[in-house]
Parts: sequence; C-alpha cells; structure tokens
Amino acid sequence: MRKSYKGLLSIFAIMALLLASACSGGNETSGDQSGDAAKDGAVSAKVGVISWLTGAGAGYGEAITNGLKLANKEIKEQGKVDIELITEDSAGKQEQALSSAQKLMNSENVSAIIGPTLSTEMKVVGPEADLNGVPIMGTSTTAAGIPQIGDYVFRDSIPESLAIPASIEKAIEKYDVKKVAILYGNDDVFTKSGYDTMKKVAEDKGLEILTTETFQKGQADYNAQLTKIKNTQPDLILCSALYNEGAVIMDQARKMGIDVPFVGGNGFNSPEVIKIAGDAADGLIVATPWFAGKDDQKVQDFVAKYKEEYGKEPDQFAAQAYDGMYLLANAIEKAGSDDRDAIRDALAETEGFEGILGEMSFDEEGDIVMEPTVLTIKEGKFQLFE
Amino acid sequence: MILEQLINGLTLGSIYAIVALGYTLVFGVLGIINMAHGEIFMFGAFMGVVITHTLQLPLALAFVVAIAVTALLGLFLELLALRPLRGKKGVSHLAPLISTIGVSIFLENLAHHFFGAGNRPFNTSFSEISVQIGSVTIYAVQLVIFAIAVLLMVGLSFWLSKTKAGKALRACAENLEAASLLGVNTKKMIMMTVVIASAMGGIAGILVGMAFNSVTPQMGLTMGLKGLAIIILGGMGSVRGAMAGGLILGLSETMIVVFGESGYRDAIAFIAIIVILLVRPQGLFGQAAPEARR
Amino acid sequence: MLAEIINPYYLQVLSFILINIILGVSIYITLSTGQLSLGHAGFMSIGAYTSAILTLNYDFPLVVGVILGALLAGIVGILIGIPTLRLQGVYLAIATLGFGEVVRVLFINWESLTQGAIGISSIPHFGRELVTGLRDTGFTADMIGIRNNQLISLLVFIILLVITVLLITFFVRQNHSRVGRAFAAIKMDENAAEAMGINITYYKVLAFAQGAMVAGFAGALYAHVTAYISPSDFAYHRAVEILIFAVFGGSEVIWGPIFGATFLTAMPELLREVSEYRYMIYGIILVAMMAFRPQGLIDHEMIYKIKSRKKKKKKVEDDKKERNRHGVGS
Amino acid sequence: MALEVKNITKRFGGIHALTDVTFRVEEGEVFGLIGPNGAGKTTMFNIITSMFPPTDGEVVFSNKRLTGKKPYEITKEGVCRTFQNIRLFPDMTVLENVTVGEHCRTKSGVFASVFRLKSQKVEEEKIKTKARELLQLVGLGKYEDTFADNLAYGQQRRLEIARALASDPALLLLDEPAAGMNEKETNDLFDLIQKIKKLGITILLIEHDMPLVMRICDRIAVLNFGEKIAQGTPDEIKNDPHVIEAYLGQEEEDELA
Repeated sequence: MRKSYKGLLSIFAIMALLLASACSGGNETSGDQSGDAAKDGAVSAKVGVISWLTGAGAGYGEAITNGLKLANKEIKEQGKVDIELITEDSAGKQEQALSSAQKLMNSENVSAIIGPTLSTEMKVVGPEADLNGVPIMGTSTTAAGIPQIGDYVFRDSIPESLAIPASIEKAIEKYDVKKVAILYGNDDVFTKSGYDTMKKVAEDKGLEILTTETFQKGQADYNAQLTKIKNTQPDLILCSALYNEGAVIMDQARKMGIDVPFVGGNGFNSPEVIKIAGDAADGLIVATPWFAGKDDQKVQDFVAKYKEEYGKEPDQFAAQAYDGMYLLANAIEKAGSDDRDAIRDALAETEGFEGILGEMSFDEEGDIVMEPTVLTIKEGKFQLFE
Repeated sequence: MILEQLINGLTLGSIYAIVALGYTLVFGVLGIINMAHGEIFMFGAFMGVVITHTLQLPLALAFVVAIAVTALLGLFLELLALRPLRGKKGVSHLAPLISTIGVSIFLENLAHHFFGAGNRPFNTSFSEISVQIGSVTIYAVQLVIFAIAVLLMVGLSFWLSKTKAGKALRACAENLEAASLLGVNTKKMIMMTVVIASAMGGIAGILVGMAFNSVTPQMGLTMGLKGLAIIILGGMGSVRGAMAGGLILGLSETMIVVFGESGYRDAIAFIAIIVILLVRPQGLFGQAAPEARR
Repeated sequence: MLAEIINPYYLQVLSFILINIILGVSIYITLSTGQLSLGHAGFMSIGAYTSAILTLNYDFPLVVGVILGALLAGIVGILIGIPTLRLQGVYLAIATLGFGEVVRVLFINWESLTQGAIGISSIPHFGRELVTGLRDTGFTADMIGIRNNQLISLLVFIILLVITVLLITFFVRQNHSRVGRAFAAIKMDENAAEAMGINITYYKVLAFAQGAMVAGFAGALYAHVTAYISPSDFAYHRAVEILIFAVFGGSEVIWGPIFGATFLTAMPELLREVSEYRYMIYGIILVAMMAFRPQGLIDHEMIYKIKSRKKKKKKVEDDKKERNRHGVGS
Repeated sequence: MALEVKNITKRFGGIHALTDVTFRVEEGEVFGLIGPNGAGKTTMFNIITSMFPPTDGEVVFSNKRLTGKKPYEITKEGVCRTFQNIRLFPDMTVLENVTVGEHCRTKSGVFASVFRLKSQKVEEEKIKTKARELLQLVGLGKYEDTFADNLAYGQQRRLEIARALASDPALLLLDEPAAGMNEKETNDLFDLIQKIKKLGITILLIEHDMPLVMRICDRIAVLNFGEKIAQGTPDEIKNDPHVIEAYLGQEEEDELA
C-alpha cells in the first residue's frame, strides 16, 4: 500500500518537474520589456484573447476573433501601435477560461486581455486579472456586475441595464403600452439578468405586469406559457431569451394569434431570428449598439471590409470586438508603452471615442457609456425603430 | 383557456409518449435503458430540417428519410455499442447504460459539428393549417401527432400480442436463452427491436419539428430525460404505461404553467421519477418483479 | 529561482486536476459497492453552494464552510441513499440522475438564497484569503522572492495536494480493511455478501454517503478556487464527466479514477486541438471501454502484478542481504 | 442448538414450491435433505437463511426465531451456507474470500481502519491467522494469493466451505457440495465433512450424490414436489417405497428430456 502511495507522489514530482522545465523558457518579468518601442516608432505590446472557439458557442468566438483580427490589421497598417494577438480557447467553460487567462498572464506575459466571451467566464477570470493587475476588457459580456469586479476590468459591450430601458421606453412611446407580460429563461445567466432589468424598468415606468412566465434551456414547446400570456391580453411582451429560443417563441406566439410587439434583450438581437422565425419575427424590438444599416461611412466601410475578408455580414459580436480592439490600441498608444498599469489608466480615461458603434466613453467603474440604437424587425428586416 | 391548455398538454404528452415507446420497446426486450434514444430522436428531427428546409423537398420524404436514418443509427447502436457487451463474461449490468451514454454524448456533439449549435427552422406549410372551434384553435399538426401516437401504441400492442414476429419478440423479452433454444433467431430479433425503436424516435423527431418549429442538438438530452422519466412513471417495458405516462407528464407540465410555477416545469419529470421509484418501483402499469429474480 | 519556476498557469491546471481527482474518487467509492450514481454533480453543487453561501453571507471561516458543505452533501447522501437502496443497478442510476436535476432546478428557482441562474460571484478565494491572512502576520510574497499571484497559485495547489493525498490515504486504508472487504464483496455478489453476514444496507448507505460527501467536498473546493458558481456548472454533463473519469481509468481500484481524472483533465490542455473534439472523444471512450475493457485501464490485475513484482524484488534483495550476512558469518 | 423447521409453505405466484414442510435437525448431526430436481430443497435453504420469506410457517434455531430476520443477522446467529451455483467473490484472492466470511465476528469500523488503531491491527492479524488455518483445513493452504476465479471447480467448492466456516457457524448449510466433483474429490469432501462434524458443527446437506449421502448422513429427509415424503436414517430411506417411486419417476422424466 505504502508503495503505491509513493507512486502517486512520484507522479506529482514528475509533473512538477515538467512544468518547471516547460515554463522556464518564456517567463521573464514584464517590467523588462516596458517601453520597448519598435524601430519605426510604433508602441508594441502583446494582447491576449480568450474566446469561445470550440463547442456549442464557437460561432460567437469566431465572430469576435474575426472582428479583432480585422481591427488589428488596420491598426498595424496605421503604424502607431504594433500589437501581437495571442488567442486562447475557453470552450465556454470557466475552468478552461481561467487556465487560459493564467497562461496568457504568466507564460505569455501579455499587457492586456480581450475576452472572455461569456459573462460566467468573466466572473471567474476577471478577479484573477484584477489581482494580477492586467487590464481585461470584455466585448460580449453583458451581465450585471462585470466592471464592478475591479479597477482593471472593462467592457465595451452594452449592458442590459442600458439596452433594455432604451427599447422599452421607445416601445411605450409608440404603442402607448400600459400592460405587459414577461417571459424569460430562468436557467441562463444572460436571460435571467435581462429579466431582472426588464422587471425593474417595467416597475419604474408604472407598467402593469400581467404575468411572469419562465422557460428552460432546450425546451421546444412554449405553448403553455404563451396561451396563458395570450389570455391576459398584454399590450407588449417583454421576452428575455437568447435568439435561438426567442425566435421559436415568436413563431409559436404568432401562430397562436398573439400579434403584440416583443421587446427582447441583447441575446435576442441577431439576424438569425429572421432566419428561424421568418415573418413571425416582425414586431421584435431590440436595442443594439450595432446597426449595420447605419448611414455612416465608418460603419459601411467596416461592413464592406468584413464581408470581403470573411464572406459574411458582421454581427454585433464582431462589431463590438472591432471597436474593443481600437479602444485598447488607443489606450496603448496613449500609454506609450506596454506597461499594464499605464494601459489601464489610459483605458479608464477614454472619453468620446468615435467607433463604429458610436461615441463611447468608460464610466468610473469601467463600464461603457454610449447611446444604443433601437431597432425593430419589419418585413423581415432590421430597421430603425421610430 | 383551460381547453386550449388541455390541447397543448395532449400534444406535448403525445410526443413524449412516442419517445417513451421507443425506450419501452428496448427495455421490454433487452432489459436495457437506451440513453442514446433522445439523440437518435434529435437526428430524426434534423433530417426533417434538412429535407424540408435546406433541400426544400416535401414533408412525406422527410418522414421516409428520418425513419431510414434513425433506423440506421439504431443498427449501428446495436452493432457497435450493445452487441459487443452481450454475453461477455464479467460485464456488469451497468455496461449497456454507460455504453449508450457514450453514444448519446457522441451523437450530440456530432450534431453540433454537422448542423451547428443554433436552432434550425422547420418550415412546412402543413404546420399552418388549423381549425377554429369557438375560441379554440386546433392545428392539423396537433391532430396528426395525437393520431400517430395512438396509432403507434395500438399498432405496437397488436403487433406484440398477435403477430408471429411480435410473439417471438415477447419470447425474447421473457428469456433470451430460452427463446433462442426454441428456435427464435434472437440476434435478428434484438436488432429488429433496436431498429424499430430508433425509427419511432425518428418519427417523434419530425413531429416535434413540425409542431414546435424548434430543432437543436440539445433537444435530444431534454427529450431523452423526459422519456426516461415517463417509462419509469408508466412502468418499464409497458406499452400502455408509456402512453399513459407520456400524457400524464405532458398534461402536468402544461398545468404547472397554468397554475403559476413554470420555473419548476422541468423538475416535475424528475420528482416523478424519484417518487415513483420509492413508492411503486414497478411504475403505474408495470408488474412487480418476481422475488426469485433477486 | 523560485520566481521562474512557479507558473500560475501550470499550477492552475494542476489544481483543477486535483479537484477532478477528488471527484473521481467520490464516484469510485460509490461504485466500489456496485452502485452507479449519476447524481454526483448534484452533491457537488450542494457542497459548493453551502460553502459559498456560508462564507460569503454569514462570514463563516473558509475551512468551516468547506467542511459544512461536505457534511451537508453527505447528509443528503444518506437521506437519498436509504430509500433508493431498494433500487438496483439502472434504477438507482436513473433515480440519482433525477435527483441531480431536481437539485439543479431547485438552485435555479431558490433565488433569495442562490441568486438563481446568475450564480454567486466573489466567493472568498482560497489563495487570496490566505495571502491576506499571511500579510497580517507580516509574511509577503516578496520575502521568498515571488510575485503575489505566484504565491496564491502555489498555496492553492499545495492545499489541494495535501487534501487530495490525505483523502487518497484515507480510502486506500479503508479499502484494505474490514470495511473495504465488505464493499468489495457487495460489489461482486450482493446476495453472497449478505449470506456471509455483511449488513449490506449499512455498507451501501455508508459508501453512498461517503461518495456524496467527497463530491460535496470537491464542490466546495471548486467554489473557493474559481470564486464563482452557477447552477449550470453542475448539470448532467458534469455528472457524466465524473463518471468518465472512473470508466476510463477504472473503477476496480482507487488508482483508476485518479489516473482517469488526471489524464482526461490534462489532455485538452496539452493538446488544444483535442479540445474541439473533447466530448466526441468522451463518447467514444465510454463505448470502447465498455466493449473492450469494462473494468477500465487500471484494474486489480495490473495493481496486483505491480505489487507482486515489487514483492519479488524486495524478496530478492532480502535474500541477498540474508546470504551476505551468512557469508560474513561463515 | 437444534434447527426447527415448522410448517413451512412457500408459493411463487401460483406455484407451490414448498407445502407444509416440517423437520428438526439435532445438534451435532449431519442431516441430509434430498429429493429430485425442483423438489424445493434450495428454496428451503433460501427460506432458512431469509433470502426470501416463507408464505407460511417459521424457522427456529436454538430457540430463536430466524424467520423475519435479515440474512446477515442469521449468519450472526450461527447459520451459514454455501451456494449450489458457486458464488465466490471472483476478483478477490482465496485468502480475502475467507476473510470476508469473518466479517460478522469482527468489528473494526471506518475510524479504526483509517487511523490504524491498535485494536484494528490486532484484529487484522487474527483474521488472517484464522483464515489461513481454515484454508489448511480445506486443503487450499498454498493457494491463498490466487484469485478465486482461477481455482479449479472442486477447489472453488472447498473455498466456499472455508468461507462459510469463517463465520463461526453452529449450523452449516451445504448446497450440493459434491456437484461436478470426481470420485477422488468426493472422497476428500467426505473427509472434510467428517472433520467439520468433529469440530462440533451441525450440518444440513443438500446432495444428489446418493452414495455420499448414505455414507455421511445421520438422518435424511426427502422432498418431492415441495412436500416432505419421508424422513429417517439412511437405511430407512433406502427402503422407503415413496422415495423409490419419486426417484424412479424422476429418472423417466430425465430420459424424456
């Protein structure tokens, strides 16, 4: 017995040796490289990217990394900053995201991190980055409480607390809404936090909440909830769902004869809704930081370039990543070095940055401040909601 | 409203019942819980998407293809995951369970790769047809689903009790060894069982696609676990039990929404499992296992 | 010197390996009486939530929180174990699967306590708490020439390593005792075991509760290592993953699940390309193991061979010594 | 220390496996229970050891009611059995198999085992010593490290007996111990049973090998179709017309099959 026990210890000893030899190579302290400007005067820095690249949410990660790469290419061409992107896959799992972050911060010695994709991952990675003094910026993390993790945590993705009130306000204005029904996914962190915002806004605006219904991931049949909602005769349905479930909900609702408009959260905002639900998607109202149809040269240039590069329309994830990259590059340029603290300070001071999403600033906590655009689906297309 | 909700519940229940019939058939003959049944069902649904939406071909063809593909999956399941375990010495009775869990994980992730993680629409003009009776709208799909469920149940009962092949199958269910001694080709019978059960999963998949317009790789897990709950509720291996259990679960899931606790909707199935197993382990329609089997 | 060797990334991966080893051990204990539980993700979540809530909301010390989390999981294990013991094989597996799902749905809906799907964040972190504690005593990372985050990762790793080694020692010793023999006898032939005078109900509940407790323990550790938990961390897939540790590595001897957990956790880190096909590979592993090696990679025979080889070696050495002594004597 | 089987009836569904069977095994004797296949002999063993409950009647051992107790409690009362279809613990060594038999006479728990208390160490030593003695008794002394699965058939039967003896039984139930044995093995078995008897252990024996039964048993009861048709000394049984009839009928059936 005691021998097999020794065996275990020796396994660990070997592992420890392995890791020692593996990391002794690339592990220099970050201070040495600071101010190490490239020959042509550009500030160079290493930036880590944690993204969901394999598994169920690989689509998000792909859009994000595409947006980042496109932006970085342009930035390099401009020649003021020279950023090396080092991308790690988190597979949408907290453990893997944390390991990736450790690798980027300690083995790769990056100056800043962009990502991870999910809010759940950020809740695990954020505190660790903050502790290590590495600025980290989420470009797709919308849940409440993310920038509040610490001084080094930022995001340029528009939080539900900004998006949802905007769309609800406009909907109330246009349809003279008095009574609403709420439907949300209660086992998902995004849809649940979206619901919390919806409920608060509805109460603040003095709307009567007729009924609150929930659904769970993987559910296919929403008829029971929708029948109940239909019978309460709301003016508007507040639906906090990811587009997958949301599109099906709209489809089933329209079939049932529910013709009132829907207000959705960030997760509902996707061209996929139209693809899945078809005509039934008409009447969906969402607030978005990103509108591809915006009459703006910058936006149209981006759309054209993205299409050329990747052969598809950019979605909000690509757009937010694109602007995120620029925000960071800006900060690095201002900081004038790849020093983590300098970059953090420069990032925090960002004010009135003009991106494809609009004019952006960070508030004291590191959350994005911007004006969302409210869109609605009409005749199978996203259009400005006025 | 209650009437509409009853129809909702019956529709959902009928689909559950068809899924559960597949489980019950396999359990009845082989004594195995096929954890991959939900994923086979999911593949059936995706075949419907591919045929009706991607290729824009008629719905009838979707049924044929779904049945064919899921039957083939059933065949592979039997040949690769179940047969190698049969009659092998030292294999625990848990082995088929674990093996089919493996198949289910594999299929789920295979679907991710083939079809993507997202929801796929299932557009067919058939799902638009409806009848208005008073304030209640009934869709043709709902009627079809109910009819197919009843038909499958009656057909299966009849086939098991009256036809020669069915009797052979039941002989297998009683005792594999004895059946093979009596000249029943047990290998063929087992294969047939798994294939038929899988094809029923395929049918259920198409029906779900038609009824709810919602097809994702994860649906297999959700539906599979529900099916599992149903056969335990109704009694393992009981055809009537699968039908009754399906309807009970469908109706109670709908009713819990009606009475306001939609958050616990998914838990009903599992609470039912636990309660039934503790109070009446043989299920509502099952027979108590003879003591001698201990 | 030390500063160059200690890389938080590797320590992080090793820490997750250790937690998974503990999970592997937890399902091994239950399996060692022939009971298959698919509810270990549920027990894990009970441990994680209990400890997180106690330490975060009620300022319990971390150690107390973890112990209470494990204990509560164990108690729930007893409560679930006693009635479900009447169930055999697959029925038990399904009932425990149901249990796991019910726990998850409960945590989703019990928002006042668990914050539902949002999850609990800012859970006290092992390493960070310890480092703060050490700072109060005047000890800082610079004193041994490493950075703060290195010290934190190192402390977490050492704590987990000590816990894991203690836990393994515990169960190795238990296995080589009257209790372990009773477990093994029940696994191999329940009726024969009972006829030989073993109170199978007692030992099955004991094993089930021990398994639940260890899973809860792992859950509590997990909560304090990631500092964030949500119900979706403890869904069906987690239960299956835990099962795979035991099926792949082997469930006959404790070294099986330990190997399984180590290998399967390290694999996607070492081969990032594998990560994409991770679950497909898991599926294939399950099917292939059942067909070709249902006892898992490491089984009795292997351990027995290793042991007897060592014994022989030792014997040869002893003989040599003996001969030498005689040689000197004559 | 006598075993009293009182009016035992057992029905499985509609089948009468045992009907109103009564007999008494006296202390120190070897009592044979014989009868054609399906006569209910093993069912009787299962009822005595509470593997399942009788439909009616009761079993009493040294004035204590066994009926209603759990199987492991019955072992503790001093009644232990072997199985017709050998049920060893296949992945354990021969020695471990026997030590499992000592379970109910020892008491170290989790705590004592994990912390290696002195009492536990002493107990483990005792367990091993006793197990080795028993292996010597049944003639398996040199196989203690072999896996039970790898033993020859006859050896497995003897190991089962050793395992049962490890529980210190006052009454040992042997279910067809000679099945599948050749003549020499059967003779060894005869000697073994004699030795066990000398240890003061009462034996209740189910056996088809008639010469062995007649040689070794002090008294015999005969079951047929679940009913006791005869009881007496071997000589009485040999000449009992009911018994002869039962066995002749059995042979005809055998030929038909």
